Amino acid sequence: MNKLKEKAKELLSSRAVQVVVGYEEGTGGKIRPAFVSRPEDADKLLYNADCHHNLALYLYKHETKRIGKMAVVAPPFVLRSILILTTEFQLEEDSLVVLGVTPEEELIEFANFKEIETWVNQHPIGMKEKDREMLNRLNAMSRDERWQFWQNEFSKCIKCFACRGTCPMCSCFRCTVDYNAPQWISVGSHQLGNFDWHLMRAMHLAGRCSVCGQCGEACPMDIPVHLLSFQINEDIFKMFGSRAGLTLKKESLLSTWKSNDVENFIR
Amino acid sequence: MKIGFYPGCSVDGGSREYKESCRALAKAYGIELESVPDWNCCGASAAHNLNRELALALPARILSLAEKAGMTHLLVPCAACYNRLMLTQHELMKDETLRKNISEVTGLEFKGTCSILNVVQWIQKWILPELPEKIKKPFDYKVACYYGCLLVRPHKVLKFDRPEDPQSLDEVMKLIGATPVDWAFKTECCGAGLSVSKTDVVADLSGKIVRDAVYRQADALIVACPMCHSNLDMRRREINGYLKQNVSLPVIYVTQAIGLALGIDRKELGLHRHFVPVNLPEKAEATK
Amino acid sequence: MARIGVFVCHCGENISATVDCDRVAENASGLPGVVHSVDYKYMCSDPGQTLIKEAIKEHKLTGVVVAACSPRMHEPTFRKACAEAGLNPFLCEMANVREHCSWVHEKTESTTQKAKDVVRLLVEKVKRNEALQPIKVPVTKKAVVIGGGVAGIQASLDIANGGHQVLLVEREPSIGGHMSQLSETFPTLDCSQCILTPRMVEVAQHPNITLWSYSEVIGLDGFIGNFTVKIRKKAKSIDEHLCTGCGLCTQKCPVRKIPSEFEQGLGTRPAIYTPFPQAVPNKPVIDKLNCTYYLKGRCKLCERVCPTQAIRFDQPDEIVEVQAGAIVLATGYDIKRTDFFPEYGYGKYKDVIDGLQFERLASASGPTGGMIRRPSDGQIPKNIVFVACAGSRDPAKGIEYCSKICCMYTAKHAMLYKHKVHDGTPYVFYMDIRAAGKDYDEFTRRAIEVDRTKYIRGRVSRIYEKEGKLVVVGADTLLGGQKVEIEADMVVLATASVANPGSEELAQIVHVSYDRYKFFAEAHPKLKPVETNTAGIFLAGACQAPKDIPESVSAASGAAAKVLGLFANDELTREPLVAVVNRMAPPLFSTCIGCFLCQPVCPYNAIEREEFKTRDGKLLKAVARINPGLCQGCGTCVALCRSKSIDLYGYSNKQIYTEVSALLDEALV
Amino acid sequence: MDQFEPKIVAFVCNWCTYAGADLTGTSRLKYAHNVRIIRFPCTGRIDFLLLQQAFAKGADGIIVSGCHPNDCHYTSGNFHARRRWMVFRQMLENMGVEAERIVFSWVSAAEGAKWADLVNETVESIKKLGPYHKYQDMAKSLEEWEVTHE
Amino acid sequence: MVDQMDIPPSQLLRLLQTEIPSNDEKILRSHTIWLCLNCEMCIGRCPMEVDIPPMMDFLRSESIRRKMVNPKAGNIIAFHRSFLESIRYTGRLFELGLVLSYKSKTFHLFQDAGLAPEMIAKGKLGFIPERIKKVADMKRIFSRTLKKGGQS
Repeated sequence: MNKLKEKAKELLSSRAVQVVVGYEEGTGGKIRPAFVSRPEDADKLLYNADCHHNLALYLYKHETKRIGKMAVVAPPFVLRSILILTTEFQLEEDSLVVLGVTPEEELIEFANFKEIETWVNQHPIGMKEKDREMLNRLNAMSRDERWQFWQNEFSKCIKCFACRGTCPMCSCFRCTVDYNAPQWISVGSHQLGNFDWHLMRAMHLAGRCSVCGQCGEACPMDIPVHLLSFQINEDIFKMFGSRAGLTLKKESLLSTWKSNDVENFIR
Repeated sequence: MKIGFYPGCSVDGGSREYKESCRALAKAYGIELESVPDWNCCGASAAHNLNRELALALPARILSLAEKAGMTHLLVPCAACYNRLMLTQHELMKDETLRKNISEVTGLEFKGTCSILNVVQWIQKWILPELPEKIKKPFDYKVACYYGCLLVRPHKVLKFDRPEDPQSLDEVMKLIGATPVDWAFKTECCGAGLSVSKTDVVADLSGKIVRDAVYRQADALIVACPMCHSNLDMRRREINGYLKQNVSLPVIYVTQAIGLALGIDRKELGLHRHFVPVNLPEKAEATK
Repeated sequence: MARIGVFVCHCGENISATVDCDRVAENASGLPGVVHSVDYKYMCSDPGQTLIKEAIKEHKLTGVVVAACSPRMHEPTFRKACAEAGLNPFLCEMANVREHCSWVHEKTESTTQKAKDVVRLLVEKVKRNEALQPIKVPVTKKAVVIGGGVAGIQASLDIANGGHQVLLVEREPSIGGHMSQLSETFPTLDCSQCILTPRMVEVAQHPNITLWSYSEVIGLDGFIGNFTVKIRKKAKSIDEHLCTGCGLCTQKCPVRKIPSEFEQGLGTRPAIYTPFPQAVPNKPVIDKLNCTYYLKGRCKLCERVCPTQAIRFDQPDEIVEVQAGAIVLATGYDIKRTDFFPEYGYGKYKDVIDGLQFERLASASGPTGGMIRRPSDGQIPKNIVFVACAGSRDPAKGIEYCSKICCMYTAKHAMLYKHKVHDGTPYVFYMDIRAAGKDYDEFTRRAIEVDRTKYIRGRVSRIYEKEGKLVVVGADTLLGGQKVEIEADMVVLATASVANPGSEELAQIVHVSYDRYKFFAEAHPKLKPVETNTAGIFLAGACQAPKDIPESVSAASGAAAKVLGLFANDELTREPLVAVVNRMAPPLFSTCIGCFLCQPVCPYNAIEREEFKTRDGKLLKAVARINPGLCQGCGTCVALCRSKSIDLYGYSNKQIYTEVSALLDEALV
Repeated sequence: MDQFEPKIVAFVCNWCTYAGADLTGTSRLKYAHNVRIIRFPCTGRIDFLLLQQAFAKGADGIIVSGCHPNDCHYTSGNFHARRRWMVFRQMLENMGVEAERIVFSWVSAAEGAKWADLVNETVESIKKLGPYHKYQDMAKSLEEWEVTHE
Repeated sequence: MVDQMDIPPSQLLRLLQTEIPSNDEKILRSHTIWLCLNCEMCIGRCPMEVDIPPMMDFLRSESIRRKMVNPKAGNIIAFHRSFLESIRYTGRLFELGLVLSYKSKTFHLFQDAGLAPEMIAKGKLGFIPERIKKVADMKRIFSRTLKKGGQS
């Protein structure tokens, strides 16, 4: 990953960007997001399979924006997130340098977002083996078992909203759950409140999820919330043949329609 | 350079001059025409009249053999065979079960990977590019290009040229120095299938074609189909009978015309085999 | 604190027969916030309404629920009553206990219970209703009519005579459209120009009409009553104020061989020209693509001969913005022209022409002075074949629909021909004769019986040229498909009517929808034939679908009537049931984060981008804003918005959420 | 209660289904009384959270109905709704919710009879399924929580 | 061609549309279906792109199956059969053989008498039929297709 470090140095020393958002090794060898603004610090940047944080999260936050122009280390799921956020007017192309990193840990530079669009379309993201297994398990279950499964999982939820906090697509600063007139979703972390929350969140991400799985990673109670998004993502692909984060077209699955959408349940 | 070749019965037999001229042309370009191993008759106009499955199975075998021989392109000079092969490929590709049944009948797998070329497509793809510099003797004649039925129809399947007032042959002819006449019978039917069994009909249909070509002062009829050729050439006696006049208008294969322009020997092009002698006025020699 | 009044109607027996009305009223009186609750035989009757009005005053009601019939029936009635009593009409709701209850259930306890529930539901809702003021938008009482054919002319005149300003924009140098090209018109055979030109002159002279010829609409902003139309006035290269239209320049211009658009290529025109003698405005334009000066930098002959020095070679295109309250689209139609039918040799044989070309041949002002002469050699055709449905009703090669006007004009053509060439024989190949219209079938019969036109039912399979003749090969299906061969001197194809080239672009510019054939789409195929889905934009004539002259004119007058209706008010009042994006103090401005996913959702392009900037113009935030003039209140954006930043007046999140909760708060049944 | 009477909430659009239900009335067609109708301007306005809320509040079944495709008063609201329901319904399935308790339908202003049938069939099917205890039990957690958090 | 036909194609289709058995029979007994050359002109010109040629193919085999062949079509079928026989046994068309067998079928012994010699003179006719190697394939194909429906 020396290429990455050099590139970062170059960008910083040439003042092309003011900060490089990337990954570094934190305490106890845990990977954490890094914000490098001095060329000499660029050496701590790294990229490997353990880098799961979705750095797209920081690209539109005032805190980082304030520092100035950004470069971001972008594994495929970040690339997709960038496209989604762009279509939702949360990112401007010219305020961002994208340092793509492939699963093979190679650096790819993009002249513009169009190139990103092309690249992500040529490089599908495979699901982690354990996630794939979990989904298979869930699909194998009877519906009541599924209901039971999620009831158990949600019973652990403490409504800490880490899942929301770590997701770049949760770009609203006032979430529906913070809305009290009406109180769409009960604030308390009880069965109903938790269920409503996770269902609502999954719906709001439907057709917008870059399947990074970070929400699951972030959950302190180890609830596999990401599976809800992963599953619907697969279903959506089956139903509409589309996946999120593959286009720069300014439209999202649920903000558009086709007269020939095919369902089998409306009488 | 090697490409697949399916002569078909008449081109291999009664109309062998067509095959000869194709090969001559290929030779001049260093192209090797590799016949489909152990090819069979495509069923032509007979099979589909009596039995659909048979009409599909016969061509299917040919195509399967071509695929097996690893042919990516298959030149089919005979318009009738071309039409049958294209239709078969089309039918089988759009219907999974039918494909299975037919493979079961032929006992050969069918993938539909081989792209079928009619003679004009072949010429456009491989002959035209270097044509201008190769021309020794411009084919400076007025020609009536006769496409017949099976080269351009049904358009939905063949997707070649345009079904009405097609131009591809005319374009080729222009390139070798000929002047195509604008005439009315480019795509009218000559009566092909009934050549033997209803000769009177053939005389009528083909007669009209020849008559118009003569009226447009064409020096020659240009064809790309052995059926058309045999009707317009071998059946000239009946035609003359129908027209009540003796018409000496020669009927020349597109490949022969190009061959002449390239200065290939008449015999090699099989011109001596025609019923209606091919004696084009000498002016061509002059314009050398 | 809410003070709600509940009024339960018996509707004679209609409700009370199965619903225990007084118990419903009694039950309602126990609901929190309800201060007054009564039942009455006929609430919608005058005494019934008075009952409500008095209660409002007496009990200082802040909300009213009328439990009666469907709101689709009487909501306006009761809201009006409330307004008269000084209560904001939008604080009145109706509980549907008739159509949805008493009429569909037997007399049982649960039926009454249902009525109670529905009342409770609406009491809860009405508590959360807001006093809404109807939206008032000012109306700019000026119409822009796009297209100066007969439809555009009619619409302009009707609006202008209604006393309002009209700007008529025409792409060509003169108004008149296709109708000015026609020789005579069916079914009366009166000369087209004789009836049209007076109207054209009227347009030119009308004090309320401004005519911009040689101009095109290139942009449209705003909404009903308040449009801004951007128009390009193409440079005519003459000073219209100085030009007297003497025509000297057009006579002297050395470039003469340009095929005339007006003559359909059968005649020629110079580079500086007026399309035809009766053109309006009757002042020439210079065709820059063909003018020697613009091509080679030399000539300027016109400049030298012009007695008033009106020529302006350096004149630039002008782009002007115009305010308007309504738009009328009257861009008309065109006919299929390319050689889409190779077997007919159209575009290959000179003497195979289309209907419009024949009109020019038959027109007294045409290139042949009204003599029918074939283009190739000027001979008078003795045998002429007309082919109907040349491309129409032909999914394979042409278009699927019926072009509607061809049957009639083909019959007309045959007649005109016969009247001019007495010893000639007209043939017509047709699939069906569609002559539905006043005096239309009589007309086609006349073509057959009086003028002896040979009608052959069948299609032409091909046409080829032989010995100077056009051999037309076809079938006569009435003779069992017998083959027909006609050696014609000339063939006229009634080619399909299609949408005008550029109609798609225009539709996108002005945001109106169009059908799969690129014709503009009406708002409702039956009940809103001249409206579009964009309020304030109307359709006139053949830009909506193939139409003949009378239809175009009536459609134009229809559109004009709509415009006049709109202009009858100084302000537009619209139900305030529209969506809004919330606003709050800086630096937030709104909970909207400006993802604009709502934009593609809106069918009315009502969602705009509002930008908040610092004094020095730095963008602080961009959020969605809903244009109340355009919003129709469907609320799809509301349901879509993740941050719940959009709400809908009349169906607000609060109201509906409470309805759902209230319904199920108590046990049903 | 001896016989189970399901609670059914109907979310309908104002222009087609609400009018259709009016027609059922004017044609005096009878149907089960269990349904309570909530009027929306358009199916596009129906937020999926409202369906969650209905179940949470104890509904055993839900009817969602609007204009047939291409008949939407607002031209495309029902198309948006259709997509939303395609995804939402799948989501419910994935989370183990008994999605068939939500009946989606197109009922036009002319289909008074269809509305009656729709309600009757829905009531029947929900009666077969019985009360939605699973969801309702989950919902109880709210009251308990509210009590403990007074 | 139409002028040779006893029922023009358009009427033939109309008869089909009526779905009246007697009309169906009329079609199957017609000369038309045998005269159609599958020149595909019809579909080329038909505004509704009605694909007549395959229908004709079907009608022909149906007419044979139901034994309703128009007597005038004897020659035509005879020719087609000779043709198929020729390839059934050799895999390829043996023209001389074809002509001979056709004549034996139709007793048109002298038709085209002049043609053959000239063809031979011009080296257009071979005397020995060409055989493909795997004639077995032909047997297989013919037996498996002809056993179902349209007996040739």
